[in-house]
Amino acid sequence: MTVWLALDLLLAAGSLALAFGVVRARRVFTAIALFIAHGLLLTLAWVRLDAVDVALTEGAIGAGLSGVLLLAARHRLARVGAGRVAEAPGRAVTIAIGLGCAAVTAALGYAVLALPDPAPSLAAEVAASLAATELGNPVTGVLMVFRGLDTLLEAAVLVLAVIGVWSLAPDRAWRGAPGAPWTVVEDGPLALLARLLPPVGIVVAVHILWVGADAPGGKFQAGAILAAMGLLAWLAGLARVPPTASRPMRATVAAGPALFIAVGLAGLMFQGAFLAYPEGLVKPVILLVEFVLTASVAAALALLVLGPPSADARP
Amino acid sequence: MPPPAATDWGILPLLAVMLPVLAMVLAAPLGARGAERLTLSLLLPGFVLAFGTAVAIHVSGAPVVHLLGHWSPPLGLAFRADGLAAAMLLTAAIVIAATALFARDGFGTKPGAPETRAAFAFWPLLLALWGAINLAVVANDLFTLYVALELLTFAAMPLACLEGKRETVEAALRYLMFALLGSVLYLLGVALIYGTAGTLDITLLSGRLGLDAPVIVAAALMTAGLLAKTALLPLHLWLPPAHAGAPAAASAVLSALVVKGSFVILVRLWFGVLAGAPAMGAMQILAGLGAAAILLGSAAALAQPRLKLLVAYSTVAQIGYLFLMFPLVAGMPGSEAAAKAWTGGALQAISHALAKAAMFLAVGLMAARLGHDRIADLAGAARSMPLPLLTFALAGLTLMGVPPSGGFAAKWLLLSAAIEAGQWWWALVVLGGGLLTGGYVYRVLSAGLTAGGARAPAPHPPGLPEAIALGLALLSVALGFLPLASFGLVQVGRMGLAP
Amino acid sequence: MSMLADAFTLVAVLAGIGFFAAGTAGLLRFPDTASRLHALTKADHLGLGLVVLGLLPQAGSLADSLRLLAIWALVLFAGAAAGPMLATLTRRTGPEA
Amino acid sequence: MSGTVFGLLGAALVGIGLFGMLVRAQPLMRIVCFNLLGSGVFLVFGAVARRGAGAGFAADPVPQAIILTGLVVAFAATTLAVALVLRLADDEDEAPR
Repeated sequence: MTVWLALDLLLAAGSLALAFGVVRARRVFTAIALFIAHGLLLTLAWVRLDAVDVALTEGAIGAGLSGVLLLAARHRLARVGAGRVAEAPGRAVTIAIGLGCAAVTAALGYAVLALPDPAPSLAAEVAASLAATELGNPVTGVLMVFRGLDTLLEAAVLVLAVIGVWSLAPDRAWRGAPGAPWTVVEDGPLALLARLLPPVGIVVAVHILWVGADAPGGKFQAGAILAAMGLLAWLAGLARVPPTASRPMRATVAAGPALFIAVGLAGLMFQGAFLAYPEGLVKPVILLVEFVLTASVAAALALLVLGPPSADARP
Repeated sequence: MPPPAATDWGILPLLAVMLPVLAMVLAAPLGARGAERLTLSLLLPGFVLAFGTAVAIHVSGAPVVHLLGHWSPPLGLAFRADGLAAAMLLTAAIVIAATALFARDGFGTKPGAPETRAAFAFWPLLLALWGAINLAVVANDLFTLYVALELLTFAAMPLACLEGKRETVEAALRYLMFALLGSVLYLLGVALIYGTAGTLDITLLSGRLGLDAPVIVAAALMTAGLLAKTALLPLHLWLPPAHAGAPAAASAVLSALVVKGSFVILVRLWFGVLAGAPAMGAMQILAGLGAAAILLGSAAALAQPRLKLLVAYSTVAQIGYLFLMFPLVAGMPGSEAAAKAWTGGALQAISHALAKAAMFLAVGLMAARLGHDRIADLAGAARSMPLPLLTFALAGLTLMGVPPSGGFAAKWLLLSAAIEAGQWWWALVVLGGGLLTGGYVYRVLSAGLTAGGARAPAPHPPGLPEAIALGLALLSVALGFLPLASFGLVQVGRMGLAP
Repeated sequence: MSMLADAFTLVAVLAGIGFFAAGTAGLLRFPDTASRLHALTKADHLGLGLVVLGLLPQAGSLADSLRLLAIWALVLFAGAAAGPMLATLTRRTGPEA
Repeated sequence: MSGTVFGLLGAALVGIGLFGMLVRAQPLMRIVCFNLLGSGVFLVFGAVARRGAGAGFAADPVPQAIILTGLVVAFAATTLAVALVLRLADDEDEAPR
């Protein structure tokens, strides 16, 4: 038992040290590098919290895609100049803010320690109702059945975010393809990796999606892996992104949430409640929705990392 | 309280949320022109759904509830539309419809014309905003409300900088930072509440939480986060540049609806989730901040050289009125004064939404005709643009609280509730705020009514946009003609009341 | 038999950790990017290889063993691609980029 | 025990991230710190989930599902913020010419 406690404390200490490093880092690049390392440590922390589903997502999105996004942004800012920078607060203000934040941490820490014991939980309710969903993974059960609405709305949030990001394109670049073309590196070892890895990644993603019904995994993790594979191929110049006007691309992003809402409305019509699944067909319907959602999530995540079409084509 | 049980007609608020969301998802593949037509075709059904919800609540005298997938809370999620929710659904449907019709001029796509960036983005953003505000008033689960808040932010932020000018992008970034900080603090509170009670359903939580340490910390975090999103002074700094820099149609929905979403969630937090935990001190602080917002916001509006900024600061001030209801409702729960304050707060939210949307649309029309929005150079506006100036004046009456307008009814209810509750100082604030509001409205009118300078544009035959803005202003005034009894609707399903 | 397997695991994993420690020390202490890269990739390839090798007897099934080997292979790939890219980049832009 | 340790770590990360968001001036730094703050919030939620273990589950699956949803929403927020920052920088770049 104590070995595990020591490991937890070590993880927490490492995470704290990296977090301090992020905040104190003089260069943005250092901060981002430390932040990615922090995300990887957190992935281990999630495993220790018995949240393997979250660990997979944290690794793929929290550390992976966020890291790529931030590093690419830093790279671009370094090229065009850091941009106008707000005035950093003076010493006295900084100290005051520091004390305030320490107070927030103290209050929050106290609240965490003061949470009631035994802790309230819905684990028993989930266990009792999970059989009706024909799913083996309780987290997938919550995501797709009990709190299916949240998942549906979250998929809609991704579509909205893509629209929001595209709306930030400069008008003269609007007809172009998302992403800044100068990031593409066409030769060297990256091209090799971009040829070898995607087949493996696709197999892994399909596996993660498939086992998600009964074991940790699911559409978001699989979608993130697929998005990463797509981005890799794009970076190596092996794949092109169609222009914003492309109907198939837009339809891919929209298909998952649209199907999910359609299934919900069908439940309203035939079962009398939104998102009530047809009896006996619960699992097939859920798997179908998850399958289409994975494609939409992958497309949306990749487009979000690419950013709006850029007017900047310089090498 | 026991978990909410499904009722008849629960499908109405559900569809009021899901139809705009579905339309938003379909908007991108349909393209700008398709999205525009889809939005316009949804305006009437959306209004009917909101109206139907109100009728169902009025007839049954109880909230309308839909359980998603037949799963009942705490495991499942519920939509619960009470009187306040129905009133907000109706307001949103009206404001969205007016804005959409108004926006056809600026964001419409002619058949065969290429899709522009602004037109591509505007319609789905408007639809998302509509779905999000409806979700924010009917969802009964604290985490679903978090998703609603994020949807609201992600729709509102790009609207604020749709023109792509540098200042507006800067304002949008500042707005996004405030909003993200606000929602993350809110989510932190949600985590603590789940850890304390094991449920996030507002009805189930109501009366179950005492004043334990985690609950106090959660309440503080969530309140701070929601205040940042509602732009209550001193967290208002993001609002004026963001709302003033947006295109007129976007400003209208931002000021009229978006800030109301987080306000309604705050009401649900204090009078639903925390109904069993009286915190009069916190209520007085909220109202104190509201009072400061009324006085300082109005004074700032009085000093603005630009018309759009004046209207935006007026929003900062009018938001303050909403917060006066907190100590008055909490002071003597179940009393006549509390009921009056509740109705007053709801009515203020509605009448401000209508009046402010009208005002922003009118100001947008004036700025478009003049090519600028400097108040000092408004001379001749009364002759060249009589309808927008009249719209501004009528909306101003509601904001001032001059009888017989919707704003008068709201402010009168708050004022008399304050006196009945023995908290007369809030009544003074209401009166003082009305005077200051009169000051800035008069400033604009007097500038517009001066005989035209040489640069005043020629008179212009009013079209549909002018009529829409005027219609909203007339509605905001007409609210005051409704018999007071008809506002009983917003009392239905109020939590923390003896049944 | 299982004692022997456990002992093998212990030795191999400890040796792997040793390589990781040495690699990390090299990353921190070596003077230039090329030798740092050298230290880092050695730790990745050999250290992880030893850890995976040590864990193989503990794997419950053939599928689990294959997964462990797949992890090693993927890291090798990534290292093989990232190492030369970093080296090229440093040669082109200097160590501070 | 893990629940408490990582719950407290979450509390600390919230304070650190908040501090960075308020004190650091570069917009990109603020976004990184926002993500730090977010990871603290999710850890607190994760601690709540771990404490709710029962009925044969090692943790309460409801908050775990909520964290998954929250992670994806937070990522979408990050991409929007980054897009805004890049847009501002591009404008800056072109203004003088």
